[in-house]
Parts: sequence; structure tokens; C-alpha cells
Amino acid sequence: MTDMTTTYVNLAPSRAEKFRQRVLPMILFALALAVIPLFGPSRTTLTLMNHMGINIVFALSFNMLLGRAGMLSFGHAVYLGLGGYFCVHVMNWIAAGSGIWGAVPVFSMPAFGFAAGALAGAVIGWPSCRRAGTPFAMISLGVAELVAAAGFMFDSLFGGEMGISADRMGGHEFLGLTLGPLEDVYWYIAFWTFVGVVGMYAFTRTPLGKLSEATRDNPERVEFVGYNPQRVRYLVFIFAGAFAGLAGGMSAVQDEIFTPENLSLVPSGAILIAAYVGGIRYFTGPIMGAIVMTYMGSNLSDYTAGWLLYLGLMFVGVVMFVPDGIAGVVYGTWDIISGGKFREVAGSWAIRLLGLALMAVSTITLVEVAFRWSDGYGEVFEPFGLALHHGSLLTWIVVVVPFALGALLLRQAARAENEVTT
Amino acid sequence: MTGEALQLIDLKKSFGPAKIIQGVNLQIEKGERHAIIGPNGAGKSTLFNLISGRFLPTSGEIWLNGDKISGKKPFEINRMGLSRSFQVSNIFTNMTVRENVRCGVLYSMGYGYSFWRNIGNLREVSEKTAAILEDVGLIDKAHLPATLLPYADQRTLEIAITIAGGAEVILLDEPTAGMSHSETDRAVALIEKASHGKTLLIVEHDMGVVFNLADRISVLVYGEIIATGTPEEIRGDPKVREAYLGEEVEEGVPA
Amino acid sequence: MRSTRTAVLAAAVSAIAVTAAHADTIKMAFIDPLSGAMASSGEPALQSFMLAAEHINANGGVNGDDIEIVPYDNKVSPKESLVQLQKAIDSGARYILQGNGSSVASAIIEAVSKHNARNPGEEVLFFNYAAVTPAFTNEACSFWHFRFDAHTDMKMNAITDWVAKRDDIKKVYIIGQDYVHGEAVAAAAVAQLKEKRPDIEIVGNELHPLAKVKDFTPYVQKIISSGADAVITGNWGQDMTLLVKAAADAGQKIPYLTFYGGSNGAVAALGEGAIDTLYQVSEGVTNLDASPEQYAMIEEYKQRFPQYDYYYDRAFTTLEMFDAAAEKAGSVEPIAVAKAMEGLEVQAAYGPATMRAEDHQLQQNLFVTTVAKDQKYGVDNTDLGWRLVDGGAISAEAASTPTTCKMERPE
Amino acid sequence: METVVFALLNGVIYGLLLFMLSSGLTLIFSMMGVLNFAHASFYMLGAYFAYTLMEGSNFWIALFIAPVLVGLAGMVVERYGLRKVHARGHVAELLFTFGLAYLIDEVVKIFWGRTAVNYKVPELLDFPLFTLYGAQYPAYRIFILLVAILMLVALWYLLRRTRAGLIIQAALTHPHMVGHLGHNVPMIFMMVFGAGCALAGLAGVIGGNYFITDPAMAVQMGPIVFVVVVVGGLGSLEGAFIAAMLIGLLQTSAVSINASLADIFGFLGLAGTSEVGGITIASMAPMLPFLLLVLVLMVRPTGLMGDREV
Repeated sequence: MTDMTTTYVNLAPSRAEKFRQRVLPMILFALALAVIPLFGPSRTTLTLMNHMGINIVFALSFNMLLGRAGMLSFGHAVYLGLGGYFCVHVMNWIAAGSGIWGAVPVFSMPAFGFAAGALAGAVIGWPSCRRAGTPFAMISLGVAELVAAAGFMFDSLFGGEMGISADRMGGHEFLGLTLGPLEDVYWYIAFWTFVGVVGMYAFTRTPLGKLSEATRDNPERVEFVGYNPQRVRYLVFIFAGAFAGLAGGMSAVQDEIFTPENLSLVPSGAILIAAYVGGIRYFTGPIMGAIVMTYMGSNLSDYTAGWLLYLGLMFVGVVMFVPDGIAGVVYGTWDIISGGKFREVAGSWAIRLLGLALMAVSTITLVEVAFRWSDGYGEVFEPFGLALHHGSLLTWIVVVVPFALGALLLRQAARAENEVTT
Repeated sequence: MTGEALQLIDLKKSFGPAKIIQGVNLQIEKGERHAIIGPNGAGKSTLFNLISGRFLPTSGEIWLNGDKISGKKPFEINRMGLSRSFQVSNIFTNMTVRENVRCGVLYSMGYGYSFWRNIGNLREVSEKTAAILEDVGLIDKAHLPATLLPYADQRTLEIAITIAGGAEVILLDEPTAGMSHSETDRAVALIEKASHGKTLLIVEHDMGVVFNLADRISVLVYGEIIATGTPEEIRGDPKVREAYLGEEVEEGVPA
Repeated sequence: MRSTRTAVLAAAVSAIAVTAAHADTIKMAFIDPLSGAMASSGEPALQSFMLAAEHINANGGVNGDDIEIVPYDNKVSPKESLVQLQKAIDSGARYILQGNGSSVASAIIEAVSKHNARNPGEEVLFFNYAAVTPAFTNEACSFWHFRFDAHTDMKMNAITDWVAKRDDIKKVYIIGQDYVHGEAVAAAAVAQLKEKRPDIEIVGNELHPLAKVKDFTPYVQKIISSGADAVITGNWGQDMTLLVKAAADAGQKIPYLTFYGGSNGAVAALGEGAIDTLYQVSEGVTNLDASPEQYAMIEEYKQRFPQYDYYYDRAFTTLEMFDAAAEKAGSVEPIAVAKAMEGLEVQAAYGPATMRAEDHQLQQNLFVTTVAKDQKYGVDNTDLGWRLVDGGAISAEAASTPTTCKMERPE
Repeated sequence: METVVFALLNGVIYGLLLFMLSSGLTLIFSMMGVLNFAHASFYMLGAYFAYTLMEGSNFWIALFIAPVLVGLAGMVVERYGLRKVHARGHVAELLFTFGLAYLIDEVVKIFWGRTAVNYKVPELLDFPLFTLYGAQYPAYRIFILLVAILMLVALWYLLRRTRAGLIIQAALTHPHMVGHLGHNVPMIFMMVFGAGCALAGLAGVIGGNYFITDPAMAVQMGPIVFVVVVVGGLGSLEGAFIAAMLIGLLQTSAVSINASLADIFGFLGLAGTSEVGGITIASMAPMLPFLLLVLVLMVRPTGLMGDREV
């Protein structure tokens, strides 16, 4: 028994390692959340960050399915929507102040969203989790279509097209937060984002969380170690629904309105893209994806009419060339730098960056010129004082030459890196 | 009948018109090490799949420790104390070696679908996992992702997952297939140690391993058991020599 | 959108040069879809507002200040609209322009009311130019919201007025999308027809799911079997075009009275099948009699934005009324402008327009028109254009409906 | 009676059109295991290509050239896109086609604008063929019927009577075996993907002017095509045919049923004035395929005719 204990100590990470790997990132995350308001962000920034917080929780909950359990869902917004709708109703009950509702703080909304999301997951997951793989993906699509249609049919629950709105200041103060000013809402979102992130991280450390990964890798083998993979998927699905509902509760307070559009395939597709671009194989991937995509979704459209095309290109590019997403790139880079191999790869990296930049120049020029040509207002794309008209030779030089050059450089960089690794 | 760990009664399995298992009767005593041999295509893997619940029998019954298990699902059978390995390594590829074994340990230790416990704090689970890794000799590679293991180690891990749950009846499907001589010797030693005091049913092509390990041997040909007995009896059985061993002697390797 | 902005601004540079004395600009945030499929509704509206602003600025501006229309793309998402709204407010916009989608409008009305309550002294006004849910100027009315388009019930009033005049219409079929808007249209049609022409039989009243039907032939078959003389529908988008197309394919030549027949691309999609089948009710079409200035404006629009047609006349009315209100109030502060706007009357292109004080609903003439060949102005770059039908001019008084609005006004 | 006749006629035409779309998707899925999310986008491309070709030539030329162009586009997508993600499994492939659908949508908007284009029925076919119960029946619909049946026969002939068809058949039943036949598998994949897309393109050519050619047509048609192939059984052409017909007929006939839920479940005490009770079968018609999808997959995960659970 004694040597067993010693091996046990050897195997498990040491206290210091545990602290460095698990606790420290959480402390840093909490610190970052706490420090942000010191910079005096504008209300626009606060609104954007609040939406980032909501999307971080939402993307992580989506990744409980796709990244952790191998279940591709095209309808995850259903659970955020149902959780959020429930919270909006609860907020209205609070504002009406009847019965015990008057005592419930609006601050606790995400807990209600969590419960509603779990319930929705339990009900809808029962039929849909009996299948995995493509049938599951298709069922999720079908269910999403049905729920979104129901959203328009049942006015008393979903408020029809106009949706249902509520007032976040309807309840009494909690922790000194009236939830009126956006600064208050920021603290609320920060708190619940932290709870959501820690909660979902903790989930990966439970037996069920581990089994969900095992089921993703090899559902058949799971059966032969005593687990029912359908049950594993179903339970994970309920939790994913619950955390999506938590995000719904956060959203209900931030935006104070829910519309049937929140249940539709559009937000489901958006969160799929965010999680994937962030990197579904890493716990932090969807967090990065949510931050980047929320920012781009709200701000890219200020700069170009082609933002949807850019997002699409980016998504396809990630699927094709960077399957581990932003997180994969970040951690890969970090590994190389911390492994002291930076010098070896610096050359090929520089080539690669240059290649990417050239490709970007070419793509952006093509897209911008194409959009202006398509609009037909005779407007000309004028970066850096260059007049790039769709008919001019210069434009096509700016499109073709950097593209060819960039492709060449990227190929060379790939070859160089192959040599380093082999 | 009390001493029987596993009992197959007139077991049949057909895929469409093809009758793969045609009426198998077999009793395996508790603590017995039983090997099944036979040419390729005789239905050995199908038999394993029937016993472990992966396939449903067309007719016939299977009893485990006095309970009927035919018709039950694999995970139910596993929980009743029967565990199996696979011919082709069937492990959790994206997890580490330690996590692989831990998945095998969890259910039997009562942590089922628990989502309120931190797996790192489950001391018994960690100890049991470490003990198994130590036993099978993978302790040094505990933190490697399973995909990065060399082939023989993956086979070992396969066995480790199979025995991790502490099942009383263990089914091993060609555990040494594709291993070198020294690797095979190590695997046999491991199997002997791991199956100590347990009931073992093994399918194996390596006759050295079979005759070394088994208390009794059954010969399966075209879905039927043509002989069962001690290694000596089987060696001397003319039917077996004709149907199986003879072939092998002439052609070297079973076709 | 950006390209649009620069396109208009390029021309506006000269105007600014002339009126360089104007130091201040009044920012108006245009929050509507400017990318994706719905951009075809947002873009022409943005262009209309920009053109209108350009003309006002060229004529001396609003109390000497210039209007600047700043576009924000909301992707027709209510949530995204709230992000863009915050962005707009922070960038100094005190006036919000929006119209596409009652869900977005409802979100903005709510958000603006809350913002104004939580940030006194920083009030924002919402000019709604196209979201037509009646509730916005009835039970859900708000002091901070002004609507420049006739709402569903008013448009239905115009339709039923016209139907009432047509003695040959004895049977009416009502079909709509299965959500609040479709239900409201159906309810209004039934109630108004019963009152104006009790002898008319409603031979069908049917809802179908929103944007899910691909083949309307079975619906049209039901309509034909019912023997209807006219069809009333609140459908928009594909649901409207596909419905009318299926009717045209079946050789049906009865009026399909729509709210959104004038949307971009509808006539192009239907081709000649639209003639005398597709009807719409609106605050004006280009082929109505108008002043030479109006014709000049229509032509300038078409020349500048060849992809679209002059459609959003109410955009011009909106800014004209804002200009007049600011002048009357002597200020461009939202509260003062809002109060000045109440009860204000301006002369719009196709008749007088009055902002009713009690509910902030613009009262204006409405016109029932249909598609015909060889008109002065075609649409969708075809030779088909809108023509006023007999008895199709409905006065503002006739189109008006009472309101249930109980407005809370700031001191 | 008249409703039955119309429901049958229109249901069959709609079903055949659905089958045209889903047959290509099924072919692709059977061979490659890829559920092509962008399939409806190729349908849209077919309609737009035909519209543009019609401006320079006529409908009949477009009818043949446009599907070929769509097929070529499909081959390019397979060769330079899908093949790169193939090694990473089906989810990566599904996601690739998901992103591709976004891209095609945007590119179509750049080239043809954001609103509908006037893609007209050819004048030769623009006349009422006969009058049925007071409604004229457009000749073009019968033309769709003929083209669809022709395609059905051609597909059947190709699969049952030609060498290429035999290889494809072999691949349908034994997807892992094709490689052993000594055939150039990547080449076959590329051809099959191209052919599948061309079929979708053909559906676009004849469906684009039957319905409306605008940038939303892919999004509108996409989900229903998935429903067809999944309900029919992934990888089964017969299943796709049956499911397409079933959904075509179901949708068109449900429209003519005015009964509400209260009428049907009234015995349970459901009132016609309540929100649920007031829903009519007709208003639910377009949702029925999705309901069918969920039900079929719960009861029979392989679909109606499929034998593979993916």
C-alpha cells in the first residue's frame, strides 16, 4: 500500500503545478475582469464587453458539446433563447412584485436561466441524444427550426415578432448594484462570466466530464467500461443547455429583451463559428473565439460592407488550414518560444507572416473593389491614395501579384518548417 | 452449475443467410483460463461480440455467474462483471494513458455519472489507476497521449483498460497479435498476473501463448465447437489435428 | 453602406463648401441592415435619408447646422441593434432612424425609453420610418418615438376603403404570415370590411408559417376554389412575391392587395404577371402627379443610385418635419424638437402630413396603386411601373384610426 | 376532388424537384460520407448561371450549359477545398461546406445584387397548358415534370447500365472497397462531387424561374433538402426518392386541411380559442418535414430506406 501511495503522489500533478495550471489562470482572469473598469471604458466598450461575456459563456457551453463530447449542434441558440425568455418573464414578475417574486434579486437571473436551460436540454435532449454524429446534427437542425417556428406561433410565451422586454431595474438593489448604469451591468456580467467559466472548467474535471471526452473519442469502448454513451451524451447535453441558459440570463439583464430571432439558426451558426475559430480542442479556445467574433461582428461592419464575406473567408480558412483555431496558434507559438526553439523557426515565421500579409492585401483589395463594383455608385476603393478602379490594370496587379507571391512564400515556409521538424 | 462463471447454451448467430455461429454450448468454470482457437473466419470474434453484448444472438442464451446476460446491453453486462478487450486497439485516442485507465476504473468504484466531484480529489481512483499502470508497466508513460504510444504499448493499454474495472470475467481478443517475441512474453506474463484468481476467456492465434496460458481449450470451426479439453487432450485430438492443427502444420500460418 | 455614404458625401462636399459657416453637425444614426440579404431594404432607405439631408444642408441646414446621417449596420438583429444604438449614442447621435423589422423597432423603443430615464439631459429621439406594428403608437406608445409610416391598421383602412368603393368585389380572401403582424392584418381586415361593406363575404382567412413556404400553388388553388374577387395579404419578402407569382402562374387576374408590393425586386421577380394583380398601398409612388421639384428629386435619385428606385418618400418627409420642428423650437435639443413636432404639419410631396400629438403617428394621404406597363417611371429597371388605380387616393382623414395611446410626457 | 387532384399534381412536381436536389446530395454522401451543407448553394448557382446565360443566348442552351458550369465549380471546390479537410474527418468536412455556403451567398450578392433577378420562364413554355377546375395550369410545370422524370431515367440508366454506374453502385454499398478496385479514388470523388453539384444546378435552372431567383433561395431550400436525404436514409437514392415524394405530397396536401388542433384533439378538452387549439394543420404544413425528420430519426435512425447509421 505504501508504494502505491508514492506512485499516486508521483502521478498526480504537484500542488504547485496544480496552482500554476488551474488556479492561477482563474485568479488572473478574475483580476483582468476587475481591472478593466479602472481604464474608464466608454459605454460602447462596456456594451461590447458585456456581450463578449455573454458570448464567452455561450461559446463554452457550445463547446461542451462539439469540442468535449463530439456532438455537432446546429441549434444551440435554442437553449440560450429559452433560458433568456424565462428570465425575461421572471424579471417581469419581479417588477410586478407579486408574492415571493418581489424578494428575488434581478442579479440572480442567470441561475434561473441555468435551470430553464437545463430543463429545455432535458426535454429536447431526450429524443435527440439517442443519436450521435450526423443524425444528431440533423436532429438539432430540425429541432431548432421547430422551436424557432413555435417562437412566432405562441405569442403569450414569446411575444411574437416584438419579443418580450423587461426592466432590469425592476427589482431591489443587490450588492449595491442598481443594474441601471452600464457599469453596474458590467459587474453583473463579469461575475456571472467568471462563474460560468469556472463552472464549465470544473465540469471538465468531473468523472462525467472525463467520460464525455472518452465518449467523443470512442463511444464503443465507453460501453465496455460500464457506461451508456447515450446517457453520457444526454447528461452533457443537459449541462450544455444549462450553461447556455445561464448566458441567456446574462443577456436578459444586459439587453432587457428577447425576441424569437434569438432562437433561430442564425445565432446558432454564429456561435458555432465563434467556437470553431477560437479552437474547439482547447478549453480557452471558445473564449478567444467569442471575444474576437463579438468584436468583429459589431465593429467590422463600420469599416466594410463585405464583413460577412470576410467572416466567411476567415471561417473557411480556419477549417482548412488552422483546425486548432486561434488557441492552437497561440499555444503553439507559446510552446515554441518557451521551448527555446524560436531562433530555429524565426526565419520561416517571418516568411509565413509576410506571405499571409501579402495574401491579405490581395484578398482585401479584391473584396473591396468587388463590393464597390457591385454597388454601382461609381465609387472607387482608395487605400493610401491609390485609386483602385475595377477596370484599371493597377487593381488587378495589386490583386494578382501579392496573391501569387504570398502563396509562394507560404509554400516555402511550410517546406522550411517540415525540414525543421524532420 | 454453481461453479460456472460463463455458460453458453445453444448459441446461434446469423447475418442474413450467413450462419456464423451455429449452436455453441460451452461452460467455463470460475477461475478457469479458457482459450478459443480456430481458423480465421471460424467466428471467434463474433462469439466474443455475442458474449459481451455487442451483437444480439439470433437464438440461444448466455449466462454470467448464474444471471442471464443475453439480450442485455454491453454496459449492463460490463457492470455485471464481464470485461473485454479488442482485436484492434480500441482506446481513447485523444486522452492520456492515465486518463484512459482512469475511465476504466471510474464506474466500478461507484463514481458513475458523477458531476459533483473533482476527479483529481478521488484518492482511491487515482491510487487504483496508478496501481494498474504500475502493474502493466505503463507508469512512465502515464502522461503521454494514447495516440503517441508505440503499438505494443497500445495493446498493453488495451489490456489495462479491460482489467481496470476489476471484472471477474475477462475476455481478451488476440492480445498479442502483431507483437514481437519479447513483447509477447511480456504480455503473457502480464495476462497471467492480471487474470490471477479471475476467469479468463482468450482468443489467440499464437499457439505458444495458448498452450502456455490455458487450463482448457475449445476449438471453433465454422461456428461450431468441435472439441473442448485440456491442452493435452486437444493436442491429441485427431479431429482437431485434421480440422485445424493439421492445416496449420502444413501451411505454417492459419489462412 | 460606407460606399453609399462616401458617394453621397462626395457630392455633398460642394454643399458643405458653400455653407462652411455651419460649425455644428446634427448626427442622426441610421440603424438598419446594411449587409446580408436584408440590405436591399436598408440601403435604399439610407440613400433616401442621405439625399434628403444633403438637400436640407444645401438649403441652409437646420437652424444653420448640418445634418449628418451616420450608418450603423444592425444585421436585422434586435440584440445587435442595441450594441449599435449604444455606439451611436456614445458618438453623439441624439436622433435614431430605423424602420426594418418591428422586433428591432420594439427593442429600440424600449432601449431609448430606458436610456432617457437613466440618463437625463442626454435624451435621444427615435424616428421610426417603416416599422408598422400598430402597438407602437397605441398601447406601447412612447414620447420618444415618432412614426412616419402609416401603421398596419391605417394601411388596411386605405385598402378597405378602396374595396368598399368597388361593388364588383363580393368575396375577399385573407392570407398572411403566422405571427403577430399577419394576425393583426387579418383581424383589421375582418373588422373593417364588416363595418364598411357588411355584404362582403370573407371566403378564407388563413395563416401560413413565416418564410417557410416554397410553393404557394396549393394556397392559390384554395383561393381560386373559394371564388374570391380580391385577396388581402400582409405578406412581405419571399412570402409576398411567391404568393403573387403562384397566382399569376395560375392565370388569376384578381387584385392581390399588399402592403409591401413596392419592395425592391418584387416587380422584377414577378415580371408581367404583376400587371393588375399586384397592388400596394403606400404614401406615394413616383408616377403620381407631383411638383417639378419632386420629379427632379426622383430623377436625381435614380441617376445616383441606379440599383434602386425612389421608394422611401417618407424619409424626405421625416427630415423635412425635423427641420421644421427644430426651426419652430429654435433648438435641436431632442425634448424641444419632440414637443415642437407634436401637431406640426408639413407639405409632403403627395399632400399634407401632420404629426398627431397624442400618439406621435404621422397622418398622411395613402394611395392604392398597381403595376402597369409604359409608365413615366419604371421600377427594378423594368418597363413596369406603379399606377394609381381608380379611387385609389385615400385622404389622411379616411386612413386615420383612433389611438389608445396614454403617453407619459417629460416635464 | 379538385383539391386532391391539385395536391397530387403539385406534390409530385415539388417532390421531383426536391428529389433532383437530394439525389445529388445523396450521391455525394454515399461516396464520400460528406453531408454537403452548401448543396442548396449550388442549386442557387444553377439558377443564376442560367439567368446570365439566358441574357446572351437562350433558355435551352442555359439548360445544358449551366449545370455543367455548376458541376465544374463543384469539382474545383472538391479539388482545392474539401480534399484538404478530408483527412480530418466528417465534422471538419461538414463545417467546411457550412462555411462554403456563407461564401457562395456573399459572392452571389456581389455578382447579381441583393434582390431578385428577373429570371423568366422561356416564352416557348410560357402559356397555360390546360384549365383545371377554373385555374390555368402553366405548361412550364409539366416541363419540370418531364425534365425531372428524364433525369430520373437517365440516372437510373447510368447507375444500372454503365461501367461508371457499377463502380458507383459498388461504392454505395461498400464505401471502403472502392479503393481496392484499383480506381483513382480522389478522381472519382472529384467527379462524383461535380456530378452531384451539377444535378443541384439542374434543379436550380428549372426551379429558379418556377420559384424566385434571389440570394435567399439557398437558405430557403437548404434545410428541407437535408430533411429529405436524412428521412430517406443517408446514402439511399430510393429512400431519397420516397422521402422527396412523401414530403412533396405531405406539404401540399396538408395545406388544404383547414382543421385545427382543437378539431382533432377537442376530445381532450382543447379549446379552439386557445393558442394551441387555434393552430390549423394548414398553418403547420411547412413545419411537417421537420417534425417528420425528428420522428423518423427517433424511431428509425437509419432513415426510411437507409442501412447505414452514421
